[in-house]
Amino acid sequence: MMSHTILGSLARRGTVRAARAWLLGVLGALGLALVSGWAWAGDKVEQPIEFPHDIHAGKMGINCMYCHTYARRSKVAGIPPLRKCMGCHENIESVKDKPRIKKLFEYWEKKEAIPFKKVHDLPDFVRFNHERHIQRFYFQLGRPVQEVCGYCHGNVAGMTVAEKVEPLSMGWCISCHQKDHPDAPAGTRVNFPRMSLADSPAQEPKAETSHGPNDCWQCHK
Amino acid sequence: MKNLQRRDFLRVLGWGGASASVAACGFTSVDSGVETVKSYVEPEDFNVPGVGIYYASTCTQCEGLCGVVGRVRDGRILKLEGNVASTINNGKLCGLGQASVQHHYNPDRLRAPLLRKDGELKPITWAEAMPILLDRTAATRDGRFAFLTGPVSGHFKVLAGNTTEALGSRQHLVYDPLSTRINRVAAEQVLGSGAPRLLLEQAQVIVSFGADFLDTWVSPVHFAGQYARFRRATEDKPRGTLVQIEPRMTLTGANADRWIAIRPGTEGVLALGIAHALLAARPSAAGAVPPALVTAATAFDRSRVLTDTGVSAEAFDRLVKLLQDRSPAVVLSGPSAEGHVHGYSNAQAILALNWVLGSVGKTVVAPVKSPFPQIAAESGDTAALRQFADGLAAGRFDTVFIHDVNPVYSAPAFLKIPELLPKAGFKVVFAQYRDETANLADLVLPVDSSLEDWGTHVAPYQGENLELTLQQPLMERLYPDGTRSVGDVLLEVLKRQRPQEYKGFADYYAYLRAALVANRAAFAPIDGDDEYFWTEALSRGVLHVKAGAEAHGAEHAPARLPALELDFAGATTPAGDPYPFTLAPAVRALRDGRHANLPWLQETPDSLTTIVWDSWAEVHPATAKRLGIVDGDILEIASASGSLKVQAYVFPGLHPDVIGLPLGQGHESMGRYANGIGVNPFRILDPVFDRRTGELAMYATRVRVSKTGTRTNIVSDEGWKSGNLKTQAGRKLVAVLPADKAKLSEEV
Amino acid sequence: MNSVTQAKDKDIREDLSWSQINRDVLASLERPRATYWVLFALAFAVFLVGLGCEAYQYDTGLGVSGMNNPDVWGLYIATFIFWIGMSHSGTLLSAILHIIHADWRKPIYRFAEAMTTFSLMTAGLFVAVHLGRLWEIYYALPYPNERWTWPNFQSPLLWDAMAIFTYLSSSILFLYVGAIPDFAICRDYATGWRKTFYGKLALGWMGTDRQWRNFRVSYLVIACFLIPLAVSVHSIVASDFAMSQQPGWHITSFPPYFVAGALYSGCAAIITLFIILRHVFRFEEYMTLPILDKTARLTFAIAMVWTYLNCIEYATVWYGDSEVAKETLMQRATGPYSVYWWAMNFLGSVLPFTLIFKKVRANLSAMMVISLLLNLGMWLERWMIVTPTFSHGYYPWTWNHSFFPSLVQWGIVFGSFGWFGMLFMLFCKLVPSVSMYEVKEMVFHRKLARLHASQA
Amino acid sequence: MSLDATLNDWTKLRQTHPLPGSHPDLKWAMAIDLDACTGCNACVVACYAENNLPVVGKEKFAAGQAMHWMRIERYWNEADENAPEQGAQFLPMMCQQCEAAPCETVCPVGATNHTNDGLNSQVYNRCIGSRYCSANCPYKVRYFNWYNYPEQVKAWPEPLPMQLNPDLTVRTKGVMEKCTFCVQRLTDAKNNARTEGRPIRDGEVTTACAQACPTSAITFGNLSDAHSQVAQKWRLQRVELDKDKQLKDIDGSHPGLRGYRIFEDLRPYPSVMYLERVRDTQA
Repeated sequence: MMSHTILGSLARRGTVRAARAWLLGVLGALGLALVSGWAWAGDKVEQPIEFPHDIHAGKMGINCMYCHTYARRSKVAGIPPLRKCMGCHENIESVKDKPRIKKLFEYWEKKEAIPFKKVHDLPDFVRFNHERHIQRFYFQLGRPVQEVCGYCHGNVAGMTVAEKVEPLSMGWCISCHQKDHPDAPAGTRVNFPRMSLADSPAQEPKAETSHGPNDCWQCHK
Repeated sequence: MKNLQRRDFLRVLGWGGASASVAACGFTSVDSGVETVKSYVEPEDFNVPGVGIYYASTCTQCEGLCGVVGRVRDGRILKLEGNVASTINNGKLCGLGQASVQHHYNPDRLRAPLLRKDGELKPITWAEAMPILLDRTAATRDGRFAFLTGPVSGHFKVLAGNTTEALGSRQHLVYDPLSTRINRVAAEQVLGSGAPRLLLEQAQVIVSFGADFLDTWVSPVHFAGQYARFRRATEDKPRGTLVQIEPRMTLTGANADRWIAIRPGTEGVLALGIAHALLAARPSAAGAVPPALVTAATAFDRSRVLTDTGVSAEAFDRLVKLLQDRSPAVVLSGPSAEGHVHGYSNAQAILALNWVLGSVGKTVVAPVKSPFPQIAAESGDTAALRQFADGLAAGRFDTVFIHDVNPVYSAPAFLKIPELLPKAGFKVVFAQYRDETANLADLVLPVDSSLEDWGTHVAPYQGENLELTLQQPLMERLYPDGTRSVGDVLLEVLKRQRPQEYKGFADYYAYLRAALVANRAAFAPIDGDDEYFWTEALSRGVLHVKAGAEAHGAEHAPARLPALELDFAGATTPAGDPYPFTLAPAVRALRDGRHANLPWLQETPDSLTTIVWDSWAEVHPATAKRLGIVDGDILEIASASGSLKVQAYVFPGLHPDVIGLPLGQGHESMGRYANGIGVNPFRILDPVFDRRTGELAMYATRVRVSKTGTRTNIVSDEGWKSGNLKTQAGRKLVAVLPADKAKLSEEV
Repeated sequence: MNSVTQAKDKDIREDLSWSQINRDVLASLERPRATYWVLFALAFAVFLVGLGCEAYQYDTGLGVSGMNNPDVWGLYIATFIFWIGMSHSGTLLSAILHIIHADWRKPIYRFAEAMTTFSLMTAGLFVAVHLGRLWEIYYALPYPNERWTWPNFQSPLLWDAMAIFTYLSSSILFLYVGAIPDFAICRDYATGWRKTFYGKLALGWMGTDRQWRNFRVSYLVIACFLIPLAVSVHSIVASDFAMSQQPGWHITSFPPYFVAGALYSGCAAIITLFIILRHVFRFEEYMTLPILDKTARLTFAIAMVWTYLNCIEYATVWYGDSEVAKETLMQRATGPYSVYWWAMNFLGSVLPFTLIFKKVRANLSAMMVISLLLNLGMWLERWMIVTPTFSHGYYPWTWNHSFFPSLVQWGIVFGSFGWFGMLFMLFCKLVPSVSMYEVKEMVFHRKLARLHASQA
Repeated sequence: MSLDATLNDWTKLRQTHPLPGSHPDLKWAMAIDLDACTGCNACVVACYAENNLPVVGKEKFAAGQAMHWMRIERYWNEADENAPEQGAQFLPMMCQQCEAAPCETVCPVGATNHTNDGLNSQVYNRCIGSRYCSANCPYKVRYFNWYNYPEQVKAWPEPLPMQLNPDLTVRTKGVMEKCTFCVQRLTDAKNNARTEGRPIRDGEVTTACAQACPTSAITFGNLSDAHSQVAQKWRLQRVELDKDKQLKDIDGSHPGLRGYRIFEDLRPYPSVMYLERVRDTQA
């Protein structure tokens, strides 16, 4: 009642409009902060050899892990060794005269690795483990490999050189890990901030205690 | 060839990983296309990016020669761990060993050979350097050559020896500033072996006269492991008790149940006193002891010993009682007992106690004899340096090679090495850094770090079985055109001198491989062809040498104690000495100064004083009180041969007549981490030598102490800047339990 | 003659005409004494020094402040508490005294409130300055972000931030609302850009009785809201320490102790500024000696309360069961910092007794010195809470009895005084530092009171 | 989002002691035998090598800005301070990974938290450097990056950076750091165990200090695994994680017990048990 009259008196001077503008401004800023995580814009990267994923993964339907052989064995996916490429292309006469293959052979003659540019880069304080994810989704849950890799890398089968299509921001990671999809083990759900003390088993199922990004150190180093 | 692939694996990847991680955790770019990722062209399938693989090698930081495994990731050696296959260190590794990666990655390493042109050392390429080296050595007139190295073993020893021979000289001089030769000779004489095996873990009592076996003596990591078992109690064996007797507390002394400060040089007297007391109480023991010793001992009755040694009656009686009650025991003789004009007598008297206590054959047994004397370890001595100096003085050398030692730094001033060295015609120094000696060379050849080089080693002190440890590159050369393996260079020299014998070997690696494969029968069997044998040997890092049947067991110890030559003249110092204190040089992780440029070691607080990045003079509280010295006072420590200025640290672990001074600091040219830090006690050592062996008596230098009036803040970790806190201030941080209360045998 | 004696013992002359009040006060916005510019320049220079030091520290890292492992907070947090403390007096004078109808506050509450606001701003600076990664400070804000994280709501530091921001915003509001009628006066007298400037600020104040009614009520509401807030703020600051493990910190009586200390230093500061303003703006008619006298008495009272709570703190430690806390206390009294500690006790508890002499209270220069000394004492108190505890905590190995802040740290601390002074001076030049309409009320009421008295 | 979680669990947030059985699967812990520890500093150097610790140099060391996560403390007996006949006493001190860690509750941004396997995590990239944790740590084992060691101080002149361990970051200016029980090793071990679908084996992974220690004075392992060496040691010494008074202190009936935790009366419930140094009084 009281405050109402005050507003009333001020209203004559149109201050309410100002106040409203203020409010909108603040909300807008918050909204921006919220969304900024999704401003990824993975621009196309110039590579020494424009590797056609669309042909290999798309047309040929080669299993991603045939070339990216390290992904299931190491936290680092790495780049396929040159020998891998040669293994096939030495015997594929049909394309030997293609410029990209020529380049490939040049590198091979020089016994020199191809300096590919990193497309999906994470900050150095982040510890992302390819092996973990592939082991779970591909080997344990038997999902199609392109879908599994696609969770983070998008539909590579549709690109020539890989492009970054997901934000790979912390919130984006959590957006999966927090989801309650049926096959997510309890432990891979995230709560922030973490409690100062370990949770009692009553509150969190046993599965949770030994693993899962429930502790910051799982992803931060 | 396998080897090449290995080296391919050891090639450094475009190491985005670490270079990025340097900038990490602030803002880091996550934009696409900034960093590059590479992979090997033809990797082994065990070679997975982001996964560390362990390769076995040998730690050459000290004479312990522990086996190590290095963690290699993306072609970079990251860290060293102990090699569990080695019975010397059983998978453990000391701080010094850990730090050897910093020798490898050291920013001050030489990256090109240096040649002296018109008085200046100028960088040249190896292509230029090698011909010069070969021609000059070839030009050496017969026999006018000397090769000064540090302690050597394995096939490098052979190569070095052959090189010297090939130049018609016998002067392969093995120099060790911290030599334990007196001990070896005495042990040879008294116990029948220069390096007897010490079964510390089986002993109930260890009495150590200044042998710092936990930190710096002979094979520290090995003994530390034994010490742990010695301290543990089992049903049949109680917890062992350690008594340390020395003028200045070593780390071992700091861990003793009883630490006894003794007047320097009188250790032998105390030993005989103990022998006397024991024999008096148990004449039966005299059976094993020659009448010579018995009679010698009789002269040293309790009262005389107490007055001579300054040991309290209570301490003496406790010790005697302890030795009577508990058995078996081990008695060790260390540098502080041996570094005197009568050091040899001291060592003999001390080691002889093992006979009186009946330890010989129980806790002191003969080592496994090596079937290959030619590759057996050759521990150096200081006599070698004197020989070298004499040779220089007499102008007897056209050419000298110096490798793995830094005499210009570590030689006592009175030897005048810096002045004499120029007398040699052509001075070649193999060095990793441009150190004091390299500065005086005509040709400086930068050598590989121990993590880049090949090699074989046989440790002077062996565990339960005789081991030959292999050293292999854990990483490609940091400076492929900059450094080379000494082995390769010597091989070149030999090829020039004796083409016939050596033309077969492409390089040092090929030489080693051939040598081992040829002798594979001598090692514990590995089936498979030579290729397999070699790879297997490399992956293990350790080869067990089959000992000849004749070589085993205790029967090699002499049946009874041979006669001793005891001569304690000069054991006690004359009154009214202008130099009232005895200087006790303290050996630390920096050893003879060769490790002074390792930042980790400089930054690691000294175990006892917790001082970092500096030298200091330890002064006993009573002495300090008398002279009005407080922490941080700059003192002048003067001996007859020189003086130096250093900060004082009031330290209780001393005999009041002793001034402690750590070795290893005071470099003028050893790189950014060592230069201008602290002082170099080697400089002020007196020309005192052991009567029998002619070794430099390290602990016989007499000094006088005076305040310069200036003062500095001691930089230490110890309750830093809190009025120099020395105790726990009533908190329960380290609790101590009397041994009789503890139930160690019930623990796991 | 008669009128002079009258002026001497009265808070304010009752024959002041409205127009004269306006003239005198508005004059402060136009042509202050030269001292004003001297002081302003001085403050600005000091501020620049602080700014330089901060820039250096920001670039090089906090190491340059000379802080180290045991002593991780140094002067920054101490000075932070000090400034928070300063802020309390404004609320005391304007809000509390307003509610208890002590009208002598009227001539001096405006600048006291300004002091509140600006010392809060200064305190806020220290929160930022002492951070290792100032550029990440927004991590501490609870806002929805792409990391999907929240700050840690358990941390007293977070409560701190919230309390301070609330306090700051509401005291700004209080200050502003209270000044609206005066802005209107300024607007009416001013010309040129000032007219538009004050016009905007005055929010079209016409002085209609409806406006007055709303104004009074809202002013009262904010005042009532502000008082508990002020108390809570410093209690929360106290909990930064009281809730920690450090010996000599986790003491139950810390919150009231801190509040008392705050009011104490606040009052002392008011006396200082009182004297300065009285001089530079020729406010002899408004900031009269009797008012100073009252302020001084108030200060003395609070000093006694503080002394009492101070003794309580020592007692709780002394009779408490924590040996280490006791040790720390003894360390303060006898250790390397004993000089400062005794100085703090003397300045805080003994010096105030000079205020019981009327002569002293009436002597401007004496009061100036005393008030400054009292504040020095209060600052030392904060430092004695932070540094000796760090230097002699639970863990003996890390004791550091010789910690002394580096010049950079001192530079920033002094800079903060410059920053405060600068803002304050600026404020007094732009906003009437004496509330005209309330002085008029005061004069009016006094007159009225006397009339009644004479009629009776 | 989890503000509600926070509010729901407010009581839990204010919890001041660990709940029994809070780590059914994994609880990393240590036992350090002070009778075996010789103070040789091997662990300290190993820690530098493993954890990318900067060498700060004499001047900064003197200023008390050393960065050694692990330090060996040397104490003399009050009794024989001038004639240390009992030798010295050594204490390896590193982060005690407290169960009710005083540092955790006070961090304004929640950069230090308790992990489910009982570690006291420090998230460098989240830390804003308020240093409140260090202020509140009774052991003073948290080390602050007072300078930009990698770039400005140049603590790693080329080629030293090649030695840096890529499994963890090099901390930058203004963040707090501390012993992590070599979490990068633990994470790898957990990863391998999960891939092979088995629990972590005792001795499968250990910290750099424990691995180096020449006398094996440091035992590291999983306290929740009853058969692990560390668990056995704790059990034998009758030391329990969630107690603030151990049998040893309660009654004198067990004089032989050596196990104790430092500052237990402050109730941080450390994860490091020390075993008392033993001295032969007859010697």
